[in-house]
Amino acid sequence: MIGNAPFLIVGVLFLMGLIAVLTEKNLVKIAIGISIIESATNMFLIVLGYRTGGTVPVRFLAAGEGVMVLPTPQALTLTAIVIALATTALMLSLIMLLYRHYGTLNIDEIRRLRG
Amino acid sequence: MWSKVYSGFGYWDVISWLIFFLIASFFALWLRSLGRRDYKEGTEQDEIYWSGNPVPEDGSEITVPASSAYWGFRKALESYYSILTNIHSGHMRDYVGYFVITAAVIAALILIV
Amino acid sequence: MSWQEHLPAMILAIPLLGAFATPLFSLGGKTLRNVWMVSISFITMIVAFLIWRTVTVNGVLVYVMGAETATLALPSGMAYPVRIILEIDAFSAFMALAGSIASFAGAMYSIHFMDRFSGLSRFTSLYFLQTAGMLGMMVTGDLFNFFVFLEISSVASFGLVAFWRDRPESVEASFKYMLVSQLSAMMVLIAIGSLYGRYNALNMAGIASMLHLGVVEKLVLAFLVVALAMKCGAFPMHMWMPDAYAEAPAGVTCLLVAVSQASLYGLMRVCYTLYGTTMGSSFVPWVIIVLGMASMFFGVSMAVVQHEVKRLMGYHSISQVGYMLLALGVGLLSLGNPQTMADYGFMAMKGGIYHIFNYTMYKGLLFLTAGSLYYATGTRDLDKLGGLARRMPYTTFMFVIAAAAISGLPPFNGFVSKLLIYESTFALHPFLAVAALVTSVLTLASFVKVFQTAFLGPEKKCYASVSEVPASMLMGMALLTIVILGLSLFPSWVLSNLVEPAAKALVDQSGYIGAIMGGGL
Amino acid sequence: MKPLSVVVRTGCDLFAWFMVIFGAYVIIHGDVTPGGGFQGGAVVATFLAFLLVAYGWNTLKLWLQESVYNAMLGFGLLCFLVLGFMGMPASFFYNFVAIPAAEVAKSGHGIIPPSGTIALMDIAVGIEVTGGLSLILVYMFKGIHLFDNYEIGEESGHDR
Repeated sequence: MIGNAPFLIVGVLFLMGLIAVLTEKNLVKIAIGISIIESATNMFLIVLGYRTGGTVPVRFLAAGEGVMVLPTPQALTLTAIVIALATTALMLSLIMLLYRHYGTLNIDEIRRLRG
Repeated sequence: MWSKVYSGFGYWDVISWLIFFLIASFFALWLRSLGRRDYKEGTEQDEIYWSGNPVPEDGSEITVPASSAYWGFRKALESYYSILTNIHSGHMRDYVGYFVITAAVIAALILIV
Repeated sequence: MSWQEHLPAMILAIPLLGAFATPLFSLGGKTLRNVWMVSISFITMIVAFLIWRTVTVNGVLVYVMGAETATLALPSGMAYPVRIILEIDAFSAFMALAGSIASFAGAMYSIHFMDRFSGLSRFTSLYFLQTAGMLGMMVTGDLFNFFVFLEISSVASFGLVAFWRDRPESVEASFKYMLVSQLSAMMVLIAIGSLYGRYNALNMAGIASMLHLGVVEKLVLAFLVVALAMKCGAFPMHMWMPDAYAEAPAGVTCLLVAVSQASLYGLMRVCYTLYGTTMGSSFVPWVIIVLGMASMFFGVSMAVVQHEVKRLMGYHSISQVGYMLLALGVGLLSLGNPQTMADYGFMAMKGGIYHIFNYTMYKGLLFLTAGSLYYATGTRDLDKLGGLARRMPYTTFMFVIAAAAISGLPPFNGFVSKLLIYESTFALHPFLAVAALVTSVLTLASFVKVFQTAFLGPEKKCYASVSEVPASMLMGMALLTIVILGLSLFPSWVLSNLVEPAAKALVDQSGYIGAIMGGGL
Repeated sequence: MKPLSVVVRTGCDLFAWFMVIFGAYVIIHGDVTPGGGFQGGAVVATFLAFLLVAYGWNTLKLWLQESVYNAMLGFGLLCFLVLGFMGMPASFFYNFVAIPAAEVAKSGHGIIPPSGTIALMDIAVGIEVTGGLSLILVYMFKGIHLFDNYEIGEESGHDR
């Protein structure tokens, strides 16, 4: 049962991020919410990498100590982190531009495109 | 290459349509050639009639703007369109909310069905 | 070992090379960069064409990156393929062909359209990155790579939508798109991770051969369907689409149309190939049909009342995507049943796939003509435009062709695909066909409005000095016009050579699996 | 941004170059230890962040050569792609430098098999990420003052 605790944390983190995105009014807080969701996803991938009885996928540590787990989830997580970094940087730049243009960070006022 | 496209119920043949258009355009040109050519250019016969008023110089004063097109259609369906424009509120929270709600509904239904 | 083996890698490597070498060529001045942009996208188009020809002759192409031989499907010592695998069947090749044609037209159009703006080196790089991401989504055989390419194309499109950073609306549209898109991307990643956790594989063919339906698989399917339907603009999640399409520069919008088709490709790949007949119930096909119906109808009814030309066309994109979702959903519904498949299912799929190609071409052309209006007059508001037909005869001509094609007027290609969709969906339920017809009528109505207000009517004084757009922009539009006319005049050739192999490849799940797995794990 | 106190500046002088060396270490050993091009590049890029925080923009802009970072960005990306192309007769991204494991065992030198192009690609990615992240920092900082020089007009879409 304790093995499922990480998945629970992933779920809680994801929901926290979602609630932040759905209820916050400030653009920066929304960006933080998206970052929390990304962290939850990365944690999910890392947790998936562990198999019962496996060891870390580092070559000299694993020698002769049983089976090492596949390093694929680590590679996936790293790629996801790189992508998350790119989007976070872009998102913050856009927030900065939005603030310059609209003079506010409140999403209730940034809605020129409608209808 | 020029054969017909069978759709199971009927077929579509581009050649017969092209022939139809040729015949139709022939008739149109023929009717046009029956018109009179003896109007005098530069006289009153050549001018625009605008309900007896002087015709404005600038064309923008006599065009119908796009917002006025299909005014009756929009007026008749006003309640429907008020709902639709309210959905497209331009509010990011609504955008994300519709997405999350759709995902949640479909994920719940797929487990039940 | 022939050069044709390396074609699948080339279709990704060439746009990437284009993106990465652009700063180098920008040092040589404006002309060199423009030549570079056009030639690279032209070569990409040629490669896509060659791939399509190879696939029609030789069957499914498999490419394994980093292996000793490019076609090695099962690396020695591994129980299943873990390398970066590209797998191109007829459907992928078909989509890549459509996407690369749109990319080439957009590139040709952009070199003059973007002339007035700064930062063009970055623009060119982002344009090629987006092309590479789009083509990567279409040719990859690996779920995680699909996610990576999805993100590459998404990030590039956020940057391109916000390219006019001094327009508040552009930045706003880009941010809205980004918010929804990032959420959906994370859902896709969680779905892919769950599949990896269940089956220890990321390869689509590998997972498809092992898949058996459980709770996790059902949730994964729901997540993937919703996220990818959002990316291609299905009804309740479509709000980003008119914003982003309207605010992006015109050449980019032409490419964005193709990118949304790549998401549609992903949706179809997941439904037909990954799940296929293991989907069990008919719930997901009906979800896709209902999403398609809703986006078809609500999209067009919003479009009728718009008065900004690119926004109007953006709403039309939603309704056109609805047609494809409807047709492919009907095909999915009859997937496990050979009787209904032969009766109407296959016809619906042919209609839907034909519509994908048609839609990419005429919608791209429509956005390019709207961009020409903006380039010539400086406004996109239909209330202000008027009487431009005398000033811009070529643009008018091409607009009329594209508008007739999208409204499904008889001699044009839009009619053929719509006819196939009407008749096949009628066999499932008459209501579907009736709704599709009503949508078509409303489409015609709104394009009559655009034509009448922008091109017809008396000449306006403020546009007395307007002239036709430059030649390179006209060439970009003319390319798409020629493709549309070709699709219209030779529908039976297109159907039997382009569309039918694609539809067959989409239905043939075991063929896709067999090309990689080579007869079991 | 104003320069900080002399204590901070001295600390920065000490640690900024240390971060560069540490980042280079992470990049070069990317194929055998946790880390790699991206992580190491991110560490190296903190160099600029250190200087920006400690010395302020006015001092930094005298030292800063944006074209260097642009060149690093382009050079790293092109190196990566060219390394991919060089494996071409076999397949794209083929590891053409790697020595087969059997020969490594025969030679008896060391226990870590050489990783071939993976290490080279790590270095290429490291160079690219260093340039890219530094540029992101610079551009985002400049973005704060982006419109200070001229008024934002009505919606234009014409930035020249």
